[in-house]
Amino acid sequence: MAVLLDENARVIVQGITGREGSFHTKLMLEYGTKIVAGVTPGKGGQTVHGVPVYDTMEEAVKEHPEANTSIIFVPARFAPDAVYEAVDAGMKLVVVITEHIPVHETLKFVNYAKQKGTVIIGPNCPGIISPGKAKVGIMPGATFKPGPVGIISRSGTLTYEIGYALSKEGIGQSTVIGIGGDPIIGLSFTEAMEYFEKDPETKALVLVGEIGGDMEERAAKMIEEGKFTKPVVAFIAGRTAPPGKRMGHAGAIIMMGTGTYKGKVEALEKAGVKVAKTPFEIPELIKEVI
Amino acid sequence: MAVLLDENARVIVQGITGREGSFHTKLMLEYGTKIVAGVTPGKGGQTVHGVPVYDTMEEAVKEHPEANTSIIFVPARFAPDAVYEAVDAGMKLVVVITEHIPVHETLKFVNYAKQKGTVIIGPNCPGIISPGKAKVGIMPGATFKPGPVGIISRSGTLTYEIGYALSKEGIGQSTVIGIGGDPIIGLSFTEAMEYFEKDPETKALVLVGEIGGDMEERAAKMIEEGKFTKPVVAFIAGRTAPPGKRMGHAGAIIMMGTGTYKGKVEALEKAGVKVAKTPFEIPELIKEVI
Amino acid sequence: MKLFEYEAKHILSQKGVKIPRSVLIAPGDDPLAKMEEAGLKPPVVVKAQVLVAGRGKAGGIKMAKTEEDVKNIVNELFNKPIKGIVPKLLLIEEAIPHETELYAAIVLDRSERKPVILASKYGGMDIEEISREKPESIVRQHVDPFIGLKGYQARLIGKKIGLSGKALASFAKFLTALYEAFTEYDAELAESNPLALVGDEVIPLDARMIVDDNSLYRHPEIAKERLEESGEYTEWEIKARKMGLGFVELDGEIGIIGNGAGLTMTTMDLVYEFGGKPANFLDIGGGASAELVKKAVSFLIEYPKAKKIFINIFGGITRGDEVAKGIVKALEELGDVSKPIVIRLAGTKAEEGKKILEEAGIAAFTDPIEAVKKVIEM
Amino acid sequence: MKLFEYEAKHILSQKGVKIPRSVLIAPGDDPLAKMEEAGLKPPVVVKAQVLVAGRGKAGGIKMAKTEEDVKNIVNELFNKPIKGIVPKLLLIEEAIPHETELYAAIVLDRSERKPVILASKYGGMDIEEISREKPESIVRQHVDPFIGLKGYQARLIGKKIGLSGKALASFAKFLTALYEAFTEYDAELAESNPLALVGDEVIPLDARMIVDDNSLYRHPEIAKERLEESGEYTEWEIKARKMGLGFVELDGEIGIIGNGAGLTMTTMDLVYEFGGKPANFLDIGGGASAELVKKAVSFLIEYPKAKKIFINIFGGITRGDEVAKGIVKALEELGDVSKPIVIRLAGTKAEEGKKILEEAGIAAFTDPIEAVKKVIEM
Repeated sequence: MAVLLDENARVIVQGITGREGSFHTKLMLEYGTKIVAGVTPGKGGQTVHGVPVYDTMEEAVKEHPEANTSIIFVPARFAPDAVYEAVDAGMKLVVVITEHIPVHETLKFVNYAKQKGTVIIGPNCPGIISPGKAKVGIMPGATFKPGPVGIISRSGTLTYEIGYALSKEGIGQSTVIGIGGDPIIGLSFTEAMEYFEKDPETKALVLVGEIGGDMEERAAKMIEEGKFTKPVVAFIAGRTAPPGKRMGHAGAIIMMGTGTYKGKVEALEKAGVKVAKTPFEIPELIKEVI
Repeated sequence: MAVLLDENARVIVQGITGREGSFHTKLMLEYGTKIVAGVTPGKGGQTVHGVPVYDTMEEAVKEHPEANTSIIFVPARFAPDAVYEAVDAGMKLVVVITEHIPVHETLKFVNYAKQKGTVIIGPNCPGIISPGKAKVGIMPGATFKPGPVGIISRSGTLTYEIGYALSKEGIGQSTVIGIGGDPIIGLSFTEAMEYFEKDPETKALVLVGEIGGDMEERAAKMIEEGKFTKPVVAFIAGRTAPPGKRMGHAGAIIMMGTGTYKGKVEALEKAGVKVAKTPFEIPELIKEVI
Repeated sequence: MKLFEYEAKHILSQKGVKIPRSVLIAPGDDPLAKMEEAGLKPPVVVKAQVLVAGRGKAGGIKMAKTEEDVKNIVNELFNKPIKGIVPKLLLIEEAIPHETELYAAIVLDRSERKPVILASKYGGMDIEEISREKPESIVRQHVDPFIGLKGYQARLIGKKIGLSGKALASFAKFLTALYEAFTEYDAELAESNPLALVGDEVIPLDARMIVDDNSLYRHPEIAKERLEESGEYTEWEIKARKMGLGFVELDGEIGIIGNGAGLTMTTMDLVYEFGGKPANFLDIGGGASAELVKKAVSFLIEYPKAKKIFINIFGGITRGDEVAKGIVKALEELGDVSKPIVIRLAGTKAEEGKKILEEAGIAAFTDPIEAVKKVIEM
Repeated sequence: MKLFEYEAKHILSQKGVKIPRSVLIAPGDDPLAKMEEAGLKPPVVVKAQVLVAGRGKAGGIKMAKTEEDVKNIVNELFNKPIKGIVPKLLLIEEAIPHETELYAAIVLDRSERKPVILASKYGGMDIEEISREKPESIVRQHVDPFIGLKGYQARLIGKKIGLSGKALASFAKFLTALYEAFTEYDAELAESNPLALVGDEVIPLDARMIVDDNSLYRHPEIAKERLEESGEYTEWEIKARKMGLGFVELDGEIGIIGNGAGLTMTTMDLVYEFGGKPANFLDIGGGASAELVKKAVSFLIEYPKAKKIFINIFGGITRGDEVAKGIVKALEELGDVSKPIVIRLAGTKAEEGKKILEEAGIAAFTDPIEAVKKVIEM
């Protein structure tokens, strides 16, 4: 088993004919992901790496009714529309890679998807991988190996770093989710944790947080309240970042005195979580708990 | 039993301090309706016919947590806001008496209430009465008597006329619903019929329709498909109204060739419904079926 | 309220829709000078700005190939009633050569409680004709009122009516603008028919909008009643509307007042049923004051088609006493009224009302059948 | 992007909010003449239009009681940097006597994914101070983004901060306008503090708005970067931003480039952990081209605080070969570079990248710990 994504995923790539869409379609196919269709308005009838392209999700789903997952590489101005199209076409999981989407647009489509029962990962995220089963994202597949550890991460590149460090030590992963760095995102730490809690294959969890926001504190609270019962190891990026400065597009920023490194680490440690000082300590800490 | 409204209704009157709100609060109280509170912004602390008035629904519900139903007499410009307030305060049933509400506003609050599981009756309607149990509306209570016949009506005054005719012949009513005459309304014929279908006390149903729209045709289809199984008698107003002319505010208008008297009667008769030529034939037709 | 073609087009143009180049002409204007100012040259289309249905077939739209044509047609249209209405304005538009005419509209779907887009590749005919002749060509798409028309939906509709490439993109952009106009102006209907396909671009050759009367207060820029221009109303209907009465003129001889549209229509139906013919529909609505009732009664007394008057009231929010007071006042003020009046009063405060009528020497019925028989035999 | 006070107030004024009468002064303007044109007389408040936090405490807001005062203060403010920033504009506003100062703001709640209204009866202090000193006074109300702020919610908030009657109505109207401004301008924050209560009316004495950077393309009227005026950025940060680089200046000596905010921050943390000090944060983001990498490397070579450079790349959407090409190009173009550069390359196309670097005679690490140790000991 795995969470949200396994070998039964049948994937549509929205924005498949673009540079990134096409490149990552190839990598996902090579990884073994079952991509059944692509969608780009006006490009219907083409194929990309052997995948048939349609003008609309409606047509794609009509020809490939088994499709249940989509990944979006559409530029920011058109990405919200692509999300609505995916949700309305009945996708159960939609991964939004696109960055720079206006935050009020994200606010709306995230609430819309929730009403319709679709899980959104992202936007501005690397996606999701269940090693050995399927990859719906842009992470380097070879970095991850099948195994018992779940990873939920606010940071893209750092996820690869940590997955790589674990894999090198022979510790594989059940599912790895990069939830995205924007202020408003579809799937939060705690929501993702609910899935991992129910997954018998996952024996431990790595949380990769960042300064800013209060998702790490909420995760700590969930653990403290006994709603997440598996061992957790965490890493928080931005220990040495100065307050009030925005670090990158992602919006890792400490505002109004909340979201500090110290506050997050204290909350997590109080909940019994071991917090690594560098990403490279994580394999050792994981070995201690499983 | 009865549908949507019975002796367990605990009612809040929104716009209680206005002329109509106050007048009908008195009549509803006299009928025996349990009115627990009224709401008018800025008038909190007063009482109207012994009913305590609050500034907000939140306060009213805090003091009267048993409240489950509201009736709205607020002027058209403020009525949509009152509906949201009622829905957000957890009312299960909201009766909107107000007329002249902009149709795009109604469109939104009707969809919103549906999402939240609140039943809206109206707008621009006379309300609902379960004779002998409770009245949440502006119909003359004495016109209706307890008994086995349900009434669903698009027309206010005509409902009283028909209730009166039935009562005079000794045929009482389980629940009478005036669903309102606006183009967009909360509770439709078919939705109301679902409630009556499940109500063991209701032995037969009177549908009071009008020209325009296709609600009567949809009711006929529901009956034909066996989804409503009790005997139905109908009356359709506007047999002699010329097409293309708008008859009153209510929007009884025949447009685009649909919604004609003939079309409605044919659909209903095809479904086995007896259609009365005048409202005064209804008691005889009802006697034939129960 | 119906908007004029030029108003609807102006709204669409503000939403970024390309519309035909045009100029508006009032009586007395020099059409050729105005055209020159607007950079227009024949061939042009001259269109009477009237709100009646079937304007084209009634001769309200003419092609002018020469300047001479323009002068003649302008002169003709300003002097020729279209279904009884003489236009106050003409719209002169560049003639746009095109091969394909599409249909696009947005209306409210009462059952779904959602706006619905209707589109067809067979424009030019009206939607009833399309429904009859090419029903399978009509594409329907509901819109979530909280989200609005999504881009993908607009493209999907365009695709389903056979468009592709740049024409599809242009159509989708048009629909988005039409939807914006529909919501921003609280419309019950927003329509373009025909919507011409010119090369890769759609251009609305005609545009219609009906704004919800209950929303007019939010649109002061368009909120002046254009009763006379509309062609929807007769002289007496216009007079009634200006007085705030919901009145429809009919062809019989029995003047009718009722409270509530349903009861008033039923009163008409009853009169027919027993062999009479209604002269009108007049609904005093819910909760009418004595003042309003007085106005309605006085109006019917003056209205020549009504030889007798039948007032049918079943009180709910309307109170019998108020109705009675209004009737008594009307008769008092008008003095010697020769038209027979039959009153039926039931429901809220009916007894009080009857007492008032009795005191004024007016008899009232409780049973509507008795009342209707009485008025017919009088 | 932060808006200036006068911009935020102008937006609110367009939404129907009553704002203090005011006039904007540029250097060289005659403030008294401008005031007369605007119908303003002392006492007035002169406010430096700068975007730095704590403007008031830093001396950027002065009361002028006489015309003499006005001249002196205008002269002073145009010549005195506020936290390093010299204002380019001053706002002169009528002084509004008031007793009560409220607080009202709208921000995005990340957990609820909804806008949230924050209000308190204790305005004047900033929200952190209110949270510390009067936490129970802060009223919170989430807003459904599809419905918007409902009137009843606005009234409820006003009631909870102690308002009633006309003051409550005025506050509710203000909140509605603030919410409209918040959504229409794609704001991350819209705030008024203090929001004065003057008799029965609320008047924003200050107003702040932060517009989402990703939405600026939808607001061409405000979409010019005001990097220099903002006081948020140092000289090198402004230079970097103009080049499109996500750069933050720090105080150490090791220049850092990473891909992704998380990895770049972690690279800073690692440098600290092993005894070094980062000179900056520079995130090249996801999928950087060779061209962008070249720009970033060249920038750090010029940036004087960086004595050495540490490039830490774990490729995902970023490709190692592109990164390597960018580095090689930067070094080629700049010729003789004396700063030591340490590169760590892993993930997508890392092997290809290393080959390119090797061919150009540059060594690259796979292990970040080795790499960071190396750069510190160099």
